[in-house]
Amino acid sequence: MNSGSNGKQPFLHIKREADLDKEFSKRIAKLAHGEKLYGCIQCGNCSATCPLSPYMDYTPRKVIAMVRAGFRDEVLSNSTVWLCASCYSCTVECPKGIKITDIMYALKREAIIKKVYPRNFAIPALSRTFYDEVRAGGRINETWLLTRFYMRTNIFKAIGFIGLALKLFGTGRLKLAEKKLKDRQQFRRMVESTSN
Amino acid sequence: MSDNQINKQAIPANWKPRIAAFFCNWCTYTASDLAGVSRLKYPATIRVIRIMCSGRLDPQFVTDAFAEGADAVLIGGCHPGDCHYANGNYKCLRRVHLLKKVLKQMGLEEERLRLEWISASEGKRLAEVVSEMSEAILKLGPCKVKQVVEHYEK
Amino acid sequence: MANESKPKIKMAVYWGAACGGCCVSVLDVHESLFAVIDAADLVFWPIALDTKYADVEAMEDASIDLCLFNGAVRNSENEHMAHVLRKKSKILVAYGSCAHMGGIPGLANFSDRESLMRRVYDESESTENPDKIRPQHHYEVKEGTLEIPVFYNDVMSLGQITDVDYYIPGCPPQTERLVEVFMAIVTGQPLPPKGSVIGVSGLAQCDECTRKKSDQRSVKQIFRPWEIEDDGETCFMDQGVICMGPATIGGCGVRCVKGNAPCRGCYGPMPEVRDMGAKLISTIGTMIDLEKEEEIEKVIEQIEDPAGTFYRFSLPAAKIRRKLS
Amino acid sequence: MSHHKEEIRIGVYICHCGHNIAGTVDVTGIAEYASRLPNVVISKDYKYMCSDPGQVLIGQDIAEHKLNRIVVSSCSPLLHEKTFRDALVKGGLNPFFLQMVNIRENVSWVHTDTDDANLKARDLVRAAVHRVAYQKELTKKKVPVNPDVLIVGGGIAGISAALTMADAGKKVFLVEKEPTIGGHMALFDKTFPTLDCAACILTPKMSSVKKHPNITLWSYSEVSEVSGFVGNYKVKVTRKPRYVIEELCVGCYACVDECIFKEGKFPDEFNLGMSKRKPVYLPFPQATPLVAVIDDKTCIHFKTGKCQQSCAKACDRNAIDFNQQPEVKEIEVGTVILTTGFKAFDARRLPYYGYGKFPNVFTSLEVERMVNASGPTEGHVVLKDGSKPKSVGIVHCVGSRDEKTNKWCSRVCCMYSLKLAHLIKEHTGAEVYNFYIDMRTPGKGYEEFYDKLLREDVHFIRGRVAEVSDWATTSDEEGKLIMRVEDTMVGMVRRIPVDMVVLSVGLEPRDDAQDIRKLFNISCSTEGFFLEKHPKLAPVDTFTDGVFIAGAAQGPRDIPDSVAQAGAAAAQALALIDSGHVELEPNTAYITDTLCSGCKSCLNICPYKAIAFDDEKRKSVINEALCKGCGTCVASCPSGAIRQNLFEDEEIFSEIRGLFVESI
Amino acid sequence: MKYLYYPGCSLRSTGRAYEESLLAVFRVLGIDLAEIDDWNCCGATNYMSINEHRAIAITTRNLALAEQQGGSGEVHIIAPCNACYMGLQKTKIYLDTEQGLREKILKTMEGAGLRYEGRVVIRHPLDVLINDFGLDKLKMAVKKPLHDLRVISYYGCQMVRPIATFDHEADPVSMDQVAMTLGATAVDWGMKLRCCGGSMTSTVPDVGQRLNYLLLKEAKAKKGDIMITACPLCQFNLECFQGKISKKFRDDISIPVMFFTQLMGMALGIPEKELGIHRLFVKPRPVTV
Repeated sequence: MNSGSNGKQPFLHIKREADLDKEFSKRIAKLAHGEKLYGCIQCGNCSATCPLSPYMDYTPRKVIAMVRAGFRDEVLSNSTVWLCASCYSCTVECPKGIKITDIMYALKREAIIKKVYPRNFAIPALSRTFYDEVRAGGRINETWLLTRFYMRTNIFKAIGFIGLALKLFGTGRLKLAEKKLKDRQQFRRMVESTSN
Repeated sequence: MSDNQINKQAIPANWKPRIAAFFCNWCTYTASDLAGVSRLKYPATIRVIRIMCSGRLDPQFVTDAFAEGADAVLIGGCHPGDCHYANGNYKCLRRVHLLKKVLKQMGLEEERLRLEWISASEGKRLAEVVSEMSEAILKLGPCKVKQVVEHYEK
Repeated sequence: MANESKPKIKMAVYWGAACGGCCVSVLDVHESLFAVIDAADLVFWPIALDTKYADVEAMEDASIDLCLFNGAVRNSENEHMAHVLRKKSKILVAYGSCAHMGGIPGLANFSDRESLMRRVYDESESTENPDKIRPQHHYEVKEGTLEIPVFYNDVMSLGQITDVDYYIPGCPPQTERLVEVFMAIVTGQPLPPKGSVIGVSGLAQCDECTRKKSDQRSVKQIFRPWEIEDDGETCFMDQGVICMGPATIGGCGVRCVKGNAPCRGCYGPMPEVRDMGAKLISTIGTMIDLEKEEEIEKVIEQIEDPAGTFYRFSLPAAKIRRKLS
Repeated sequence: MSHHKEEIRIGVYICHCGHNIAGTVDVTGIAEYASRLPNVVISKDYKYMCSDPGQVLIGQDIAEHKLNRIVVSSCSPLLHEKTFRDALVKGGLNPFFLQMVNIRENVSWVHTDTDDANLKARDLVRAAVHRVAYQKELTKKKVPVNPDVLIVGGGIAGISAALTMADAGKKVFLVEKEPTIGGHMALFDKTFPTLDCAACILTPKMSSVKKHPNITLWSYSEVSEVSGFVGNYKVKVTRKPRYVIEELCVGCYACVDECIFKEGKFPDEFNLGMSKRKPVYLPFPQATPLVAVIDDKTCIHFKTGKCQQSCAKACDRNAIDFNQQPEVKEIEVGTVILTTGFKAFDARRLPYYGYGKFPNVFTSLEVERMVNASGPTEGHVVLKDGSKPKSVGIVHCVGSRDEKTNKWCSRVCCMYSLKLAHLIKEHTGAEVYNFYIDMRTPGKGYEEFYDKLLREDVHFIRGRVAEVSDWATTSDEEGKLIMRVEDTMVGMVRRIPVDMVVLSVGLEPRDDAQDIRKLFNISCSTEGFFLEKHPKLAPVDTFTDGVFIAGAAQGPRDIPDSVAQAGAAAAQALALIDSGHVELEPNTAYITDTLCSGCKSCLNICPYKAIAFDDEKRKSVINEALCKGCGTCVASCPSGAIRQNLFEDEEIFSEIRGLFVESI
Repeated sequence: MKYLYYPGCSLRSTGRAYEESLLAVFRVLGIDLAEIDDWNCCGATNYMSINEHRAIAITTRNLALAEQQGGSGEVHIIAPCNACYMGLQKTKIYLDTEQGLREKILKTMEGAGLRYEGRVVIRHPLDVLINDFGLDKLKMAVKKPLHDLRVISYYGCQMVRPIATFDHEADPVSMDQVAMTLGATAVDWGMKLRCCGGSMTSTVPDVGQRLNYLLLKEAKAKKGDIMITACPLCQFNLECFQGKISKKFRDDISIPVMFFTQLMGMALGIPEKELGIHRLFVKPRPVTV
C-alpha cells in the first residue's frame, strides 16, 4: 500500500489505481450470491435504513462503492462490516435488489481468510468462538460460549457481566451442561468435509 | 447408466448441437430480433425457420427436422391469450402435447422437443431458453434419428 | 378379354413378412380368376405352386412381366427374394400395406431383435426352453450345414430395399383394384409414372364415407370405439373416436366404416403427406377443443398408444422409422 | 412436390452491414461457399446491401445473369424485406422470389464464437437457397382503406390526434372511458417548465373537440369488440348509461343543486377523493361534454327505488332518464390510434413512506389538485388540519427505479417535483426539500428550470429516503414527520423533520392496458406499456397494421412529447388513408379441390371463420378476404389439401432439408 | 396437521421461557409438535461470517433430519427463534435456487448418511397460529381477555427479513393481530422492525445498549404497558440490560418484555409457572396483577 510515497502523510489519502484490487469486486460478487452489486446507484437508502450506520467508519453505500472500486484493504481491515448485525433492512429496501447483508458476510469471511480483520475488535472473536463451539458440539451452550469469548478477548470485561450471569443462573436461563448431539465425531467430520 | 456412457463416448469431439427452431413471426421471431438488437449472447445452436403463427407448425416439420439431422427442435409462439391470430398457439400446444407423447414412445428424449411461449419483448427469455436447451442437448449428445433413417440395422 | 393370339404375360406373386391375407386377396378375384388365367401364366406363387427359389434364380432377367410382392422385408430371405424378383421382373409391384409401408409387421420397429427373441424364446407364457436355445443362422448337422434366414433388427418396406415400380396399398388391397391394374397391363394401356401409388381414388376416405360430419367439430374427450353407442350415421371423429379416414387415401370403398368400425389407415396417406402419423397428430391435436394445459393433457392421456395408432401401418415408412434405443 | 418448369437461377448476396455483420461473420467466405450451392449462379458480398448501390447491384445481376431467385443475407426480414422486394421489382422480378437470411440479429449480434457463427450463417444461407427454388410468383392484394379513424382515450394525446385528423377532413370517433375528456392534464394547475396554466391551454382544445363537425365524441364509453383488418376494422363501442340524455343536457347544474343530498357525500374521483360529490354530478366545470352523470352505485333511486327524483323534476329539459341502458354502437374505421394513458403508482405499496398512515403524506397528484385554484382546497397548500406547512419534503422516484416495483425511470417526476417545489414555496413560503437519486432534466428549458429552482432557496439532497416516520428523537422532531436519508453528497445520514411529505409517484401502465392490448391485437413490453413496432424507426406503429399508439400508454412521457407523438400517429394514419388502399401480404391459405375430401376437419378451427363448406361440391372453401394467413388450417388438414402462399409445405421442407443436408 | 419442532440453542437457555410458553400454548390449542431428533445449532449469524458453506451444511443437516423423521410429502418445521427461522429459510432457498451449491451440500449430506430432498416448509409459530389455526379459533379460546393493555409488538429483524413469507416485509402486523385477538390494544409505533443489535450488547456494549435504549425509550413514549417479541435474543437484549441501560443513559426505561407466547398463555388462562413467567427479570405486572 502507498508504496513510493516514502510514507509521507500528505500522500496517504491519494489512492492510485495500481493500489486497488481490480478482482476484488468480482470475488465478492461471487461470494455474495450475485452480480447485482454492480447495479448500485449510490442512492444511500441502505445507509439511511441501517440502524448501525452511525457507528460505522464507512456507511454501507460507501462500502459498496469501495468494493466496486477495489479498495480491498480499507474495507476489510475496518470495523464497519463487523458492525453489521444482519438485520437485513438494507437488503429488503434496496431498490436494486442488492443482497447487501450477504455482501457484508462475504466481506467478513474474506477478512478472516486474509487475516486482516481488526484484531482488537470483539465481534470477529465472538464469531470465531461461536464457530468453534458449534463445530465441536453441534449445539451452543450460551454459558460456555460467553466464557470462552471473554477468555479470548478481555477477561476483565467479563467482570461487568458477572451480576447479569448470576441473575440468569438464578432464573434458570443459563446452565452449565446442555444435551449434546448423539455422534459429535460424525458431525464434525461432516462439517470438515464441506469446503467453502 | 452404461447406455449413457456409450452415448457419451460416441459424441464426436467437435460436435455441437443443432436445433431447428420454428418461431412465430409476431412474438418469438421478433424476440430473436430484440435479442440481437440488445446484443444478448447465446450459443449458435439454433437455426430459425420463420412461420407466421405457431399454429402453422405441422408435426411433420418436427419429424422431418429430426430425420434430416436436427438434434433438437424448439418451437416458439406467443403467450396463451396473446396470439396474433387469436388462438393458433393453443392449437400448436395441443399438437405438441400429442406429438411429445408419440415421440416418447419412439424413445426420443423429452428434452429434444421444447415448446416455449416467448413474447416480442422477451429477448432475454429467448437467449435463456436457447442457452438452457443447448446445454441440455450437449449433455444428451447427438440425436440418433438421422443415423437410424440412413442405416437400417440388419 | 385377352386376345387368343397374344402371348400370355408371366406373373409372379411373392409372400414376404406378411400374414398371407394379400395372397388370399388375389384369390378373391373370384370369377375374374378365369380372365387372369386366360391372360397370364403364374410362374411363381409360393402359396399355390411348388416353384423353388432356384428355379426363379435360374430365370432370365426381366422375364417376369408382373410381380406382386406382398409383405414387408423382415429377414435375409425376404431381402434376397426382393433383389432376385426385382431383377427378374419388368414390373415390380409392392402389393399391400406391408410391402407399401411396412404394415402391421412394421410395428415390430417399436421393439428390437433382442427383445423379440427374448420374448419368444425365453419369456412367453407357453415357452419352456431351459437350455436357452435360440435359432442360429448356421447349424451343423450330420447331413451338413443348415442355414436359416437372418432375422433383421428392423422391418423394412419393399421400397426401402429395392426399386419399386408401383404401390398398391391396402390390408389387404381391394381385389377389384388389382383386377383393374392387371387388365390395364394386359391390354397395354398407358401406365402411370413409375413410383405411383395405384389402385387408389386420390381423395381421402371421407369423400366416399356417407356418415354425417359436423361443421362445428369440437372434441373434448376421446373414446375407444366400444366406449360409445355408435348411431351408425355420425362421423366417428364427431363422436370423439379416432378414425384415420381423413388422412387415408381412398380406394378400399370405406370398408371398415361401412362395417361400423373406424378406418385404421391401411391405404396410407394422401400424396402431399410425407409422414402419415405426424399429420394425424396435427389433425387430431388441433381438434381437441380445450385450452387449459392440464385438460389437454388429460384428453391426450385418453389416447391409448398414440404412436401405434397413428403409425399402425406405416411405421417403417415414417420419418422416424423405429423406436430409438 | 412441385416440378420446376424453368431453370432455377439464384443470386446470393451477403451484406457486411459495415462492421455489424462482417465483424463476426466471414462474409467473403460465405459468399464463396454459397456460389457452390445448387442452382446458385452468382454469389456476392457487399458493404451495405440496403443502400441504393446494393439494390442496383441486384437489379443489374438479374438482367445480366438472368437470375430468377434472390437470396439476401443481411438483417431481419422484419426490417428490410420490403426494401429488397422492391429491388426485385425494379429488376423486373416478382417480389416473392426473394428469401432473406437474418445473419445480423440472429447471428453476428448474438454469437461470440466466430467458428460457430460462420457455421450457422452457412447453414442458414444454404437453407434459404434450398427454399427459394420452390418460391412462387405471387401478387399482393389491394384493399381500400376506410378513411374514418377511431381514437381511444381522450387525454391530451387523444385530443391532439383527434383534432389533427379532423382538421384534415377525416371523420373521427373519440372514445373516452370517463364522463369527460381531458385525462391527467385536466388535473394540473401549471405545466413545467413554462409554468403556464394547464386549463388555459387544455380546455380550448377540449371544446374544439366537442364542437368539431368531424369528431364524434363518446365519453363514458368503452371499446368492447374489434374485428377486421387494416383499413377495414369493425368496432363495437359500449356506451355506459349516464342516466342523463346527452343531447338534452346543457350542464346547468340544476339537477345537482336539487339532489336530495344537500352536501356532497361521496369521494370525488376528479379530486382524488379529497373532496365530496353528490350521486349526480359534473366532474368539473370545464368537463367536456358538459353533461351531468348519475352514479348508480350511490344514487338513492338505484339503491332503494325510493327517491322523490328531485333531480329529474329540476331539469326543465327532461334530460334525466333513469331507464337508460348500455348502448352498443357499431362503427367501421380504417385506422385506430390508441392513447389510453397511464396510471400513477400507488404509494401504499411502499409502507415505509407512510402514505395512508400519516395524514400529511400526500402523493404528487393530490398536491397538483391542492395547488389548483379549482381544487379541493381552492389553491391552498395545507395540512390535513388546515394549517400551512412550514416545511415540506418531496421524495422523488417513488415506485420508480426500483426492482421491486417499477424498474424504469418515469421521466416526468423530476420535472414535476421541481414544479411542485416551486409552487409550494410560492404558495406557503415553507422550507422545501427535494430528495432525489439523480436529477433528470433532459428537455427544452428543463435544466434551466432546475437551475432556477437551485437559486430559489429550495433544498436539494441527493439520496433515496429510507423512511418517513413519527419517531421523534429530539424535541424539534416532536409532532413532525421525520425523513431519514443519507445525504450522499456529504456522506452522512440525516434526519429531516417536516410537516408535509409529497411522494412523487411514478407512471405505470393502466390496469386495463392488457385488455386493450388484447382487443386490438398488439403487444406490450415487459413492463406493460404498449410496444412500438421499432423503437427508433417506427415509434408510433404497432405490429398490427393500421393501429397506432401515442402518449403515456407507450411509456412514461410528458405533455410536449405526448402531443408530438400524437401528431406523428395522426400523420401515419393520414398517410395510410390518403394512399387510398393497403396491400396485404399474400400469405393466405387456399384449397386444392382435387385433394379435399370434405372431411370438415378445418371448419371449426379458423378463428376468422374464413373457411366455409360448399355442400354441392362437398369441399371446403376459403374466403381469401377473411383469411389472415396464420396457416393453422394448413398444418391440420389431414389430406394436405390446404396450402399457404409464402409458406408452402415444400418451401418449408426444403428449408429444413437445406439446413441439415450437408455441413462443412 | 402435525408439525416438527426445531427449538434452537437459545430456547434451551436464555430463551427457555419461550419454549415453555410455546409448548404450553400449543398444547392448550391442540397443535401437535414433535421435536426434531438430534438437531444441531442453526449457525445463526456468526457461523455465516466464518464459513458460509459450512453454515449451510449444518443447517441442511437439520432439514434432512426433519425429512427423515417427518415421512413423505411436505414436512412442516416450526422454528420459533427468528434467527433459526431465517437461517433455515435462507438455506432452503439457496439450495433450491443455486444448483452448484445444492450439489455440493447434498454430497456432504451423503457423506454423513443423510438425504435432503427439499420437501421441508419452514414455518414461524405466528404463521401457524394465524394461517393454519386461525385467529377466530384463538379468540374463542381466550379465557382472560387482556382489556386495557397497551401492547407494543417488537418483531425484530429476521422474522420478515430478508424473506417475508407470511407477513409484510416492511410493515408486519401478525403479532399485533394476535395481541388484538387476545383483547389487548396494539400500539402502532415506528420501530417494530428496527434492529436491537443482536450480540452487540455483549461485544460492543456501547453500541448494543444504545440501540436497545432507543427502542425502549420509544416504547415508553408510546405509552406501552408491555412489549412482546418472538426472538430470544431480542427479548434478552431488551429485558436483561434494562438496569445497565437505565444507569448509563440516566433514564427510566423499564418496561416488561415478554415472549408473545407468554402473553398468549396468560390470556388463555395457563398457570404462570408453565409459561416461565418466573424467569423474567422485569415482572409483567400489568398482566399478572
